[in-house]
Amino acid sequence: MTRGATKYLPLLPVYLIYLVLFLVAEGMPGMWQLMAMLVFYCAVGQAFNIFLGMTGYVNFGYVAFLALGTYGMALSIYHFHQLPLGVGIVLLGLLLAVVMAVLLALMVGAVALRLGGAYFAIATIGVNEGFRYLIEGTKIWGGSEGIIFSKQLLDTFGREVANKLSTFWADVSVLIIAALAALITLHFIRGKTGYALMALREDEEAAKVMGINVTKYKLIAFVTSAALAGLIGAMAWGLKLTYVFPPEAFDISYTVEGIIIVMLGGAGTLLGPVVGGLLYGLAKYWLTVILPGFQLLIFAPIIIVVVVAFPEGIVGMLRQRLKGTPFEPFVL
Amino acid sequence: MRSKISAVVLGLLLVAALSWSAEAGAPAKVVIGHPVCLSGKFAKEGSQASWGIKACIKWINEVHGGVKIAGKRVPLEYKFYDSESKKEVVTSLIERLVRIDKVHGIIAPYSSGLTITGAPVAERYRAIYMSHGGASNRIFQQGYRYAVQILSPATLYQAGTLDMLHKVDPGARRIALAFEDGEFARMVMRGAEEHAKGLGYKIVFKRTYPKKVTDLTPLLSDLRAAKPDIILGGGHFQDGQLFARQMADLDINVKALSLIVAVTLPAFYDALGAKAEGLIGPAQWEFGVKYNPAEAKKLGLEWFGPTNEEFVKLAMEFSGGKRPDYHAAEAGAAPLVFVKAVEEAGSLDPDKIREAFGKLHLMTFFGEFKIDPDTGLQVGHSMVVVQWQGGKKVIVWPPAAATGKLYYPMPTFAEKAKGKKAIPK
Amino acid sequence: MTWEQLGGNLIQGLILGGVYGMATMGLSLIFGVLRVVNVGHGAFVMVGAFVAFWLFTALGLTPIAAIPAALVVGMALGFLFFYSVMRRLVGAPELTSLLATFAMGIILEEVVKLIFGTEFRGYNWDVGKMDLSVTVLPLAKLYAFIGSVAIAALLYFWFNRTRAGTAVRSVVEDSEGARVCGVNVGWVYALSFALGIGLTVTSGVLLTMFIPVGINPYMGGVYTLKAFVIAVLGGLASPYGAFFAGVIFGLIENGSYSLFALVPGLEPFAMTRFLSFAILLLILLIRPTGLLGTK
Amino acid sequence: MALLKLDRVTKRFGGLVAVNEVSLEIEQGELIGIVGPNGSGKTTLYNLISGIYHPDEGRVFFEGRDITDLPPYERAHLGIARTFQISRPFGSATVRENVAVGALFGTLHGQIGVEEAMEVADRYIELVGLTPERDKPAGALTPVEKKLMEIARALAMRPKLLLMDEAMAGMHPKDIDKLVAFLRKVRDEEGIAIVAMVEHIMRAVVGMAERVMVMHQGRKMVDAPTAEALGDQRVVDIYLGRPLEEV
Repeated sequence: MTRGATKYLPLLPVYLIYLVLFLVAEGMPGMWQLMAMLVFYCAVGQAFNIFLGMTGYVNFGYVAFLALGTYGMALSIYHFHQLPLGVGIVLLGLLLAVVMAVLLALMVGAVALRLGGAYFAIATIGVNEGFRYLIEGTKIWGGSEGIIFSKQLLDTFGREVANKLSTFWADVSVLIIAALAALITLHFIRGKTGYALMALREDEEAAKVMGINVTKYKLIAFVTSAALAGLIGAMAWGLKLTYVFPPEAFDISYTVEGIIIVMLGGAGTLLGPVVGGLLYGLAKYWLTVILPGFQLLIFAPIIIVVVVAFPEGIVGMLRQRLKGTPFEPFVL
Repeated sequence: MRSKISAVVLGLLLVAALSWSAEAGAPAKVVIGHPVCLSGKFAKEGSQASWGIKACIKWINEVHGGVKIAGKRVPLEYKFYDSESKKEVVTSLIERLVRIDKVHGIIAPYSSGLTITGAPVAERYRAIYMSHGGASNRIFQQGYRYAVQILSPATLYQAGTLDMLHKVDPGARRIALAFEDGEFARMVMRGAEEHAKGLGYKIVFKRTYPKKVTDLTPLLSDLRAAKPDIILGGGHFQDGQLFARQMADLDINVKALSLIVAVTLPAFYDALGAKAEGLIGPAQWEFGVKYNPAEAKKLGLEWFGPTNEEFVKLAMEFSGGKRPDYHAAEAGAAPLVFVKAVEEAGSLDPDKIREAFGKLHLMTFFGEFKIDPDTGLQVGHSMVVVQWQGGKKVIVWPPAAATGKLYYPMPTFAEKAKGKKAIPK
Repeated sequence: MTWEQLGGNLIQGLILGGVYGMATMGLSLIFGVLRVVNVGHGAFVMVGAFVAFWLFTALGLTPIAAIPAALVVGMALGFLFFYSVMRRLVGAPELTSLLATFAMGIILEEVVKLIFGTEFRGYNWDVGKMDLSVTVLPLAKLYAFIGSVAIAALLYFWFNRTRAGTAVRSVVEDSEGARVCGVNVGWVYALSFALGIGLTVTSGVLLTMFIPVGINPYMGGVYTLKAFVIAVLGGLASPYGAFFAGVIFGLIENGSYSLFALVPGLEPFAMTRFLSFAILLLILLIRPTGLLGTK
Repeated sequence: MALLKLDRVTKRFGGLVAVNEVSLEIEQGELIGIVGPNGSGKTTLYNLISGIYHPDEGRVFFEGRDITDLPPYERAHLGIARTFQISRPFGSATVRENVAVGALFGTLHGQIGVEEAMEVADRYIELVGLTPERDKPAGALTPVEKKLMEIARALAMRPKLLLMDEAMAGMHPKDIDKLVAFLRKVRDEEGIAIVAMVEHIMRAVVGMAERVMVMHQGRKMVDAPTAEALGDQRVVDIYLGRPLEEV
């Protein structure tokens, strides 16, 4: 096998998981939405991992990027549905989602990425909350009432297609975004960016004197992560749910879920967020059925145990175990 | 040998006969699915809803004798999962209910947001989708074909209050609106503003406050300066409690104070005590409301379902003795009207059921039911207005449902602190 | 807007700000000593609110009696969490400590939910009112303010006049230096964490004296966010900075309401929230260690 | 033209002057020792050269170019590398990855890819004798191995100037001799100027440095060929009157 091909081996288990999820969802009646939920968590974990996992910085306002993506899709369909764009309106929504997420990331990055860890975490919470209150206070984008665009979607595409877009293509798109995120993650880890991010995560000052433009690489990771989040928001929250309300879109608990997924699976690894997303989503789904109301009480101590005893996460531990075995090249 | 063959033939015939009857005849049962919020932020409303639904399903099966379809009576079943009040979970559960459990109709989860969340999935699988806690009018402006609203839409929340106050004291003209900044309360405020203007009221103050607010002092100071006669406001429970409490702290006195949601809950009086005396609030339903078969007859409407007393008794069998509130009632009405629509349609085909829904006009313990045939928006049901009088909630409007008279104007907070009760003479 | 309204709002803001400031001192103390941001801060405020609520409704004790009780409960919780979890996380990356403190908050919320349920509760401690002509001030609010100032003053005394306080101060300034000078840094960590939590729980009592309704297991989130803004305003690592920043924050929150109300088309209340986060970002942009920070 | 030139640089912290009007010139390929007690301003001086601090007064030149306002990473690209007093490996990464970071982002940055960087890394790992430890996480190395790894990492940057901060502290004298010989060899082969900063270990200074600068209370006190500098009475006085060799 050539060196080039070996490089892509770690993608195999990730894509295998996604393929199995897709096949189960397609083949078993009633499983589609559950799979969509799992893929959503995997995708969020992957997007988040690119910044949080690889740099070690905690972006507590991460959900703001998902929210902006949702608004991108909502604004596109709500305002431009009369343009003769056809499916192009969805593409326009995606474009808007990415552009808005990236712009916010650049603005926040310019201010906040110069700050140390704790200050950065607080600043990003501030961005998330501040943005939400800006929307509500100035009444832009529907203010606190948000945007509902089911009607515009129905008017543009007709009932059949609109339903298919919301309940099938939106989920498939999240799957594709997740696959894309995996590819980008691999490219980062194996490339120069990955070395820079590893160095700055371990010791930022040492990284600087080693010639690494830490601000640049942090910004690369931050913007990439934000753009992916924007795409996920546009599809998983926008096109799928066909509405956006600010308090839900900026709900900080999704940020925390993202952090938990990354930590559980293994920060900075390729496979980690996928495994973390799967486990978290499944646990949540089954606890909902078995012990409704006790999910959080069960999750919280698990979080503490994971961060205290297994900070490298499941995949991190797995990598140690598999060292020297034939499986090693597949797990990253 | 021959007996064997005949046995096989007989068996085949039997199978064919059974499968034929299953396809063309009545189904073995009718199932309603519900992604109910048993935990998370709507746990309280969701539990109430499940009690109300279970109570009415029991009534259907035991008193009504099941669902009458294709000349037979088949039992009605309730299939539910906890949606945790989370949007991700709602979509997967609705799909599961339709595809795996093969339910014939779905009751939406509580709240406008979650109701909209599930709507596209219900639409995709052509499932009747009954909103018992999604008051927002906007849900029914989206063109959903299978969505049906059971409760009064948000824009009508304060209509009854305004009609009542207009009748009692036409001289009080200055109205202040102070609502929570959110999709539901804003919709209520919009409806109230329009209705008030129609009655000739003067809006002297109109502001909102954010969700989860902890101190309303600055807003209330400005409100006091606007010198209103009547205040309409609120959003949910926590802010309503804060609203009334800080009105008392700042000693702001008006002739009438109506807060949506909060006032109707027993915990409101528990937390505020005498400060709650004389406050009014709109409710979708209230324990003791006078809707009954006689009232229906007077209006020329068909009565269907248990009476109020029967409903409360049944619901308390499932609630472990807790009193059902209006969340239980509005949800309980859903299976009743669903069964009625199925029986009228004589079929479980969703399009036929939906058509029958459009023609339905009847009264249940929850009040009138009539939807706009095109959008599914509720147009028949009206809200009741309640007032705290001597620690008891009394229904004061509309006259058809009222159990007592309005105390007006509301005593001042200073009077209440000295023990004055808002009991009409 | 009239000057009376603005004046009334500012008086209310000053009083509230004092309580806010006291409610942030614990957060700043913990950050100053352990360099850990307590993301579960609000949950501890909530515990204090329930202490006040329970003592009042079940035992008929006034909230003033709940203050020492809350301090004891808080310090006990602080030691418990320190020796079970936080001890292992001193000096760990932010990610770990943020997640751990967040999880601690969830545990508290869920346990309180099991005991008290999710209903919003309130109590009625009516001790009269003062009419200041521009506004009306219930005496309970005034007592809450006086209590906050008194606790802040006691803390100042403890820091500057006692051995233990001096040790804590030396660790805030330079933990390595303190270690060299013979300070038992491990004990200082434990004590500061417990004291920080104790102060936070106590502030929950004072907050319910100010606003005696809306007591619920999930009420703390709002206070966590406010405390972050106030703490950064005050320099994050300085408890007194936090106290004065709280007062300033209260004045800004209430004062700016009257000003935003003058602008048509804006929702003044949401804008006051926006303003507080905008201030947070601005301070971080120009002076990351806070306006009142000494370091 | 001097490789590095400090022109009366000053750095203050609050009221304290950590580095006070220090001027210094270093030529290409020089071996210099900087000596001074704890707190004499040596580390601050390094931070000023590598760009972690910006001087309050004075300018820094590298190959004739004013680099005072350049951030650390750009100085690294020009050819300034350093090690730290307390080793700062990227602990979770392997030795090989650590050293590869140096190759990727040093003077070769933008010219080589990850695979070439690995080859460069292997070469320097072998030079410092860490090949058996190559795939171990750097955090798991012994203190001495960490120092060697840091030197390899710095050399992999292919610098023109290498600043070593207490690189030989805690080493066995035999190892110090080996390291000194190694550094001399590197200097001869690659023409790097090496500055070694030490507090106590005079053996290294005497063995390696051709020139010694002595710092005291933030000022440059002596700057002379090694033997002459170490014999200077003022230098002897700083060290409480003891002959420097014994300290």
